[in-house]
Amino acid sequence: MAEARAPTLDRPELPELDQESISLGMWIFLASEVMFFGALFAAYIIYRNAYPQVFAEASRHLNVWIGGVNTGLLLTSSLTVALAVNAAQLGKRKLLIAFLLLTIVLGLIFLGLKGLEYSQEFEENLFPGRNFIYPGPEPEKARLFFSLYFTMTGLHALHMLAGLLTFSIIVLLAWRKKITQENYISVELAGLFWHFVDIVWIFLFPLLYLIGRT
Amino acid sequence: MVDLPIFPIEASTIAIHVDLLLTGLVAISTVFTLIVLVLMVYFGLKYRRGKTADRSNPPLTSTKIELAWIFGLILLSVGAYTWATVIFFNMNRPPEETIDISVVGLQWMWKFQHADGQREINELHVPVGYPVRLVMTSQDVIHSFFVPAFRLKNDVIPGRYTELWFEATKTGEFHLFCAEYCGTNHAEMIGKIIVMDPRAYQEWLGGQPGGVSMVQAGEELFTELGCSSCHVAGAGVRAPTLAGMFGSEVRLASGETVVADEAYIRESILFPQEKIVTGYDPIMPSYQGRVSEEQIMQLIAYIRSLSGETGPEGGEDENQ
Amino acid sequence: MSSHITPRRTYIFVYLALLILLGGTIGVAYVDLGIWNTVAAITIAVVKALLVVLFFMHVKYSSNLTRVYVLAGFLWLALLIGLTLTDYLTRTSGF
Amino acid sequence: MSTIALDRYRQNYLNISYTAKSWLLSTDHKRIGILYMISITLFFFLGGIAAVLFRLELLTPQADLVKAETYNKLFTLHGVIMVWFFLIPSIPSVLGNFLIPLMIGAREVAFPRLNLVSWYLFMLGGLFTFVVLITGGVDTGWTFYTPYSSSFSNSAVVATIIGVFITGFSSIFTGLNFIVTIHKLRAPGMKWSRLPLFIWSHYATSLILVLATPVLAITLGLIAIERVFGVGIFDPALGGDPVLFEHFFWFYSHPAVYIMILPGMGVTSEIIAAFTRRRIFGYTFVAMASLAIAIIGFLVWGHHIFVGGQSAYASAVFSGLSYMVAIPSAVKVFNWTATLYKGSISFDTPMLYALGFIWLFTIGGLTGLFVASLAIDVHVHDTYFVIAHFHYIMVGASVMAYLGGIHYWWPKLSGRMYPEGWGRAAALLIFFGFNLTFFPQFLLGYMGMPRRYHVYAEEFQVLNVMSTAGASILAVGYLLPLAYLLWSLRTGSIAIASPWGASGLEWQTGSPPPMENFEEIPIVTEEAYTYRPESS
Ligand code: HEA
Ligand code: HEA
Ligand code: HEC
Ligand code: CUA
Ligand SMILES: [Cu+2]
Repeated sequence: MAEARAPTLDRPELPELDQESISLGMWIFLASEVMFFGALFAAYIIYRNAYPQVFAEASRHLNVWIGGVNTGLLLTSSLTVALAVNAAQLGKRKLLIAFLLLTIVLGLIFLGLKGLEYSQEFEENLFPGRNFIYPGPEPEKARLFFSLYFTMTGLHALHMLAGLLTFSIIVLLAWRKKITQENYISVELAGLFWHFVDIVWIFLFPLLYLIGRT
Repeated sequence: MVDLPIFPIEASTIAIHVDLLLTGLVAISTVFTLIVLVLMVYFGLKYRRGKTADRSNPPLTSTKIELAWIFGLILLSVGAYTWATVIFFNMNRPPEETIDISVVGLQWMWKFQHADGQREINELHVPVGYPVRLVMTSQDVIHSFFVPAFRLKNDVIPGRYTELWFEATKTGEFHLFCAEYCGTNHAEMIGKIIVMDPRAYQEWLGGQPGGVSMVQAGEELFTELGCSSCHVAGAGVRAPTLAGMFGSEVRLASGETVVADEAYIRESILFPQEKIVTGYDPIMPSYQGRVSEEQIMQLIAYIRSLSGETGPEGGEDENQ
Repeated sequence: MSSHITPRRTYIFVYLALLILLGGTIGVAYVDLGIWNTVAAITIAVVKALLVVLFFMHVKYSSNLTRVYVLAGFLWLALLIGLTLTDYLTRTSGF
Repeated sequence: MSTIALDRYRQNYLNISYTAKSWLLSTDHKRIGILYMISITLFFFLGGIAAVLFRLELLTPQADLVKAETYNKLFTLHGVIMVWFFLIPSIPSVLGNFLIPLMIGAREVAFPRLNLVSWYLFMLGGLFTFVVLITGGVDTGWTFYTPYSSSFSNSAVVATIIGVFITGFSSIFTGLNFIVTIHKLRAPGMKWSRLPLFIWSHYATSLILVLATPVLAITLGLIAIERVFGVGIFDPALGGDPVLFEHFFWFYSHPAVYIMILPGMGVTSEIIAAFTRRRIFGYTFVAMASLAIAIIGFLVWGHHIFVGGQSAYASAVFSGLSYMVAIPSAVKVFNWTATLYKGSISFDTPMLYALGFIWLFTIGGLTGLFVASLAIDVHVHDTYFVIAHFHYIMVGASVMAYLGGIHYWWPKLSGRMYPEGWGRAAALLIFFGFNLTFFPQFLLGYMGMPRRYHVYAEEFQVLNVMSTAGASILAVGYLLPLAYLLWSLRTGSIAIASPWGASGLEWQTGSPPPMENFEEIPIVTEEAYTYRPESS
């Protein structure tokens, strides 16, 4: 047993978790994420219910074009991620890399457009910071709308950044042939995360951009 | 001279109910704590390791027993819950006729204004035996108006009105505490409620430099701020008449109806676009930043008086 | 590692459905339906989310345990919103 | 088995390597448990010192020891540290980490590396908060109520929030890890109906960790965003509602109180079973009660804002639900008591703590019902009555359970026995000091002394002096175990594999366990707690 005192503490035969169990861990994390965004959605519902008119009016100041195109981009990226996972399952390395790169590009365009949109809004002084100027009625409450808008989309964008970073790492790994048909769990997990981010946007888009358009 | 008062004085109509409820809960709790204690000691002695005792066939589980105590407790809980909740709703429902006093909390003092305009800081004079209603708001952070002798408290929240009503049953001076943490001198945001007999109270009111009553002050503001330029019959602008509005149901452009209470009027003044009266244009300007919380309370008092609401003066008429 | 492999065709179909729903949600937003605008927007969003969860995220083929946790997240969100609303919808004064 | 255990040179998780690296980079759940134990002990004494300081201030009605600002920072430090950096991670992260794999017959938790990440996040958040609290300090109270925290306080609110935020993720990862471990890594034959109750209560706790913590993170995050960018979501000046913050805060913080008690209940179940030589009476009901508490516990948060401007109807709903959550708790209390019947009871230190737990939890819980009763809460909200209520549960019950657990599993953790006589003496001293500290606070509260007051009315002094006296005894009481447990590491007698003769897989491997926990994964054929009291 003396040799067992080796400085590495690797224990023998640690159980390999099957893929389902590892995904379960991810799902539990996503349940947690639902609650993380959830509080913001709850705040949104309560304030919109209290000030429906103001929210509708404020929503009209957002750029529905960019919002719509971005939704399309994000949905497409969800497809490419799904296809990437599919490629990984089939062991098609090149295809995997291609789909991931496509996803990253789509994500970057999304963020670029989002940045453009933010800069427009900053110029119109719609950012609810110290220079907030709102042309419509009830600037104070409209400000609440914009606070929610910027927090929710900002948090969403941060999540996208995290996803993109993960995908970049996975591309590198795949490049180095570290991802195989037997071991593609990282792709699967990153994919789950990305789809979750997509789902958040699926709700954000109509709630933020599409009220009061009639 | 250590004297250890351990029970607070009861000085409001509600206090006796709260204390009775407390007694009830203490009784229930004592029973349960004692049952647990006695059983622990008894079993502990009887079945102490090394002692011979009948340990044969120890019961492992019994759905019957479990369900029995679950349902027993549900019944007990429903009883206690109902008792407490009924008292609570009585605490919340003020009688029709009250003496209204407006309260503004700020770091770190209490400001009061009586219907006739008398102002006080950190001291509040009220008559014994009359229901008093406080309409409270805060100018900065959340505070809480707490009078232990009355067994009452309610938070005082910026941007909103909260209420508290009580009927004192004893004359004397009672503690007023701020119970919600509000910053450095939270512990010094304290004061006194001085309960007087009605005659002394009237004298006290008379002796105060009251000057302008809430309603009068409100009326002056109403002209000063230009409300009257719209809300007066014959004004060039079409705006709803405010006479008879208070307490009525107002139909809004959105189709909803709301009851015109203090909060509604406050909102109409600060955020006029939010609830538009049906049939009118949303042209009323916001007065946010132009009126203080105290002034809003005066405006409300005035608008109430237009509805012939006994409101602010009501309590007083009674005293005479 | 063995797990269900969804045919690529399914992904494409789901994607097309998502795009159609996106068109739908934008379109319906410009028609005045009163309160139903909100209902429609939420319903469409829920359907889209379901499609993503079931197909892209493979929940259609997952174990019941995973499904329980998928549901738990949304159920708990509903608790948060629902019970908070018991306050806001019954306030008699203020807010 | 005992032959292995007696061999003190046998390779085990402690002696396998002594380098700092082998501890700081260990992904072994047992070592991580020990890391947590050391860290939370430090935090506990830190929070305790703050308590001693403000208790001394409260000896007299005037401000003499500290200024108002300092006092406010002290109780904030005390609350923040005790809640997030001591009690929430106490039993789950120390004993849970150490024991869950051992109890279910696994070699590790599901995600060992994530487990280590959790500890680093915890320490990062902890040190961050510690530095902030020591250098600048925060004066918002642990509840961070807005608008005070967002617009008025000029203390280091944002930095503290960042610390708590980071630690929140440590909680989430720990919970996630436990859930997957319990689902996926049970030894063959370890059916759900055979799990020790400790596992059940940790499963319930993990659910809360995972589903409630994110709400705290985002809510505090919003306060930070408001302070930094001026983007306010709760600001009343913008038509926002500060009460919404309270809703969100308590949506987390009420379930969080069950994070603090459920693991203690699990420990108590284990100890009661071991020292009565009895299967816990009504096993299924006790197990299900844990889940019921976790779930119903999510539905009662509004009882913290009965006088906070919440609608009276909502208050009535929350009050009713609060009564409901008491029922599974009562089921536990009754079943523990019933387990004593026909047991073979010995009063070793862990058992003293467990019995103390039951009794103090009963008092704390019942006074929880007082404050859940609307009419009473109007009067006692934000008074010392509430302080007494929760210290009865958190200090009286949870800390007792933690200490009981540490004593009970000390032989397993350290391979040594603690001195029994000292153990019993300390347990009694703590029990006595505790009651002297906190019972007078119920009276103070009902008399109307508000909390967070450094100066108070004359008539409250006597009770305050009693409370401070109790706190001093308590301080000595807590120092004792620290001293003799450390001492026992060198001098304690060597522990055998199962010194209490208790059932449970953790007792079937060496003390301390080998690196891989079990030489061979056990196969479970019996239910938990198979004892025969007649035969002992
Ligand atoms: C571990 C921590 C813990 C636990 C387990 C509990 C458990 C409970 N708490 Fe407590 N509570 C706190 C920690 C805790 N609390 C803290 C920290 C605060 C203050 C926060 C702050 O403001 O800073 C607080 C505040 C608090 C309040 C708000 C008070 C106020 O601010 O005005 C309320 C109100 O309802 C409440 C209720 C309850 C109830 C009903 C339970 C129940 O779960 C208790 C159930 C247990 C029993 C009832 C005992 C066993 C039962 C029997 C022996 C049978 C008899 C039973 C019946 C008759 C039904 N708690
Ligand atoms: C896990 C949670 C936990 C624990 C263990 C404790 C432990 C203690 N608490 Fe705690 N307390 C809280 C959680 C906890 N508290 C919370 C959440 C609040 C609310 C904060 C807020 O309002 O924001 C609170 C508030 C609070 C108050 C109210 C302050 C106020 O509102 O003004 C008081 C007053 O007596 C108090 C006392 C004590 C005491 C005496 C102990 C004792 O048990 C501590 C004993 C420990 C020691 C004493 C340390 C060990 C000994 C030494 C280090 C030796 C050195 C000692 C000497 C120099 C004598 N606490
Ligand atoms: C420019 C004209 C104008 C001025 C000045 C004005 N108002 Fe108004 N007010 C209106 C109009 C128009 C409405 C109805 C539409 C609406 O609800 O906004 C109204 C509605 C109201 C209502 C709600 C009435 C109801 O029947 O429900 C109240 C209360 C009120 N105003 C109070 C005031 C007070 C107090 C002031 C001064 C501090 C004031 N108004 C100044 C035009 C004005
Ligand atoms: Cu005002 Cu505390
Ligand atoms: Cu609670």
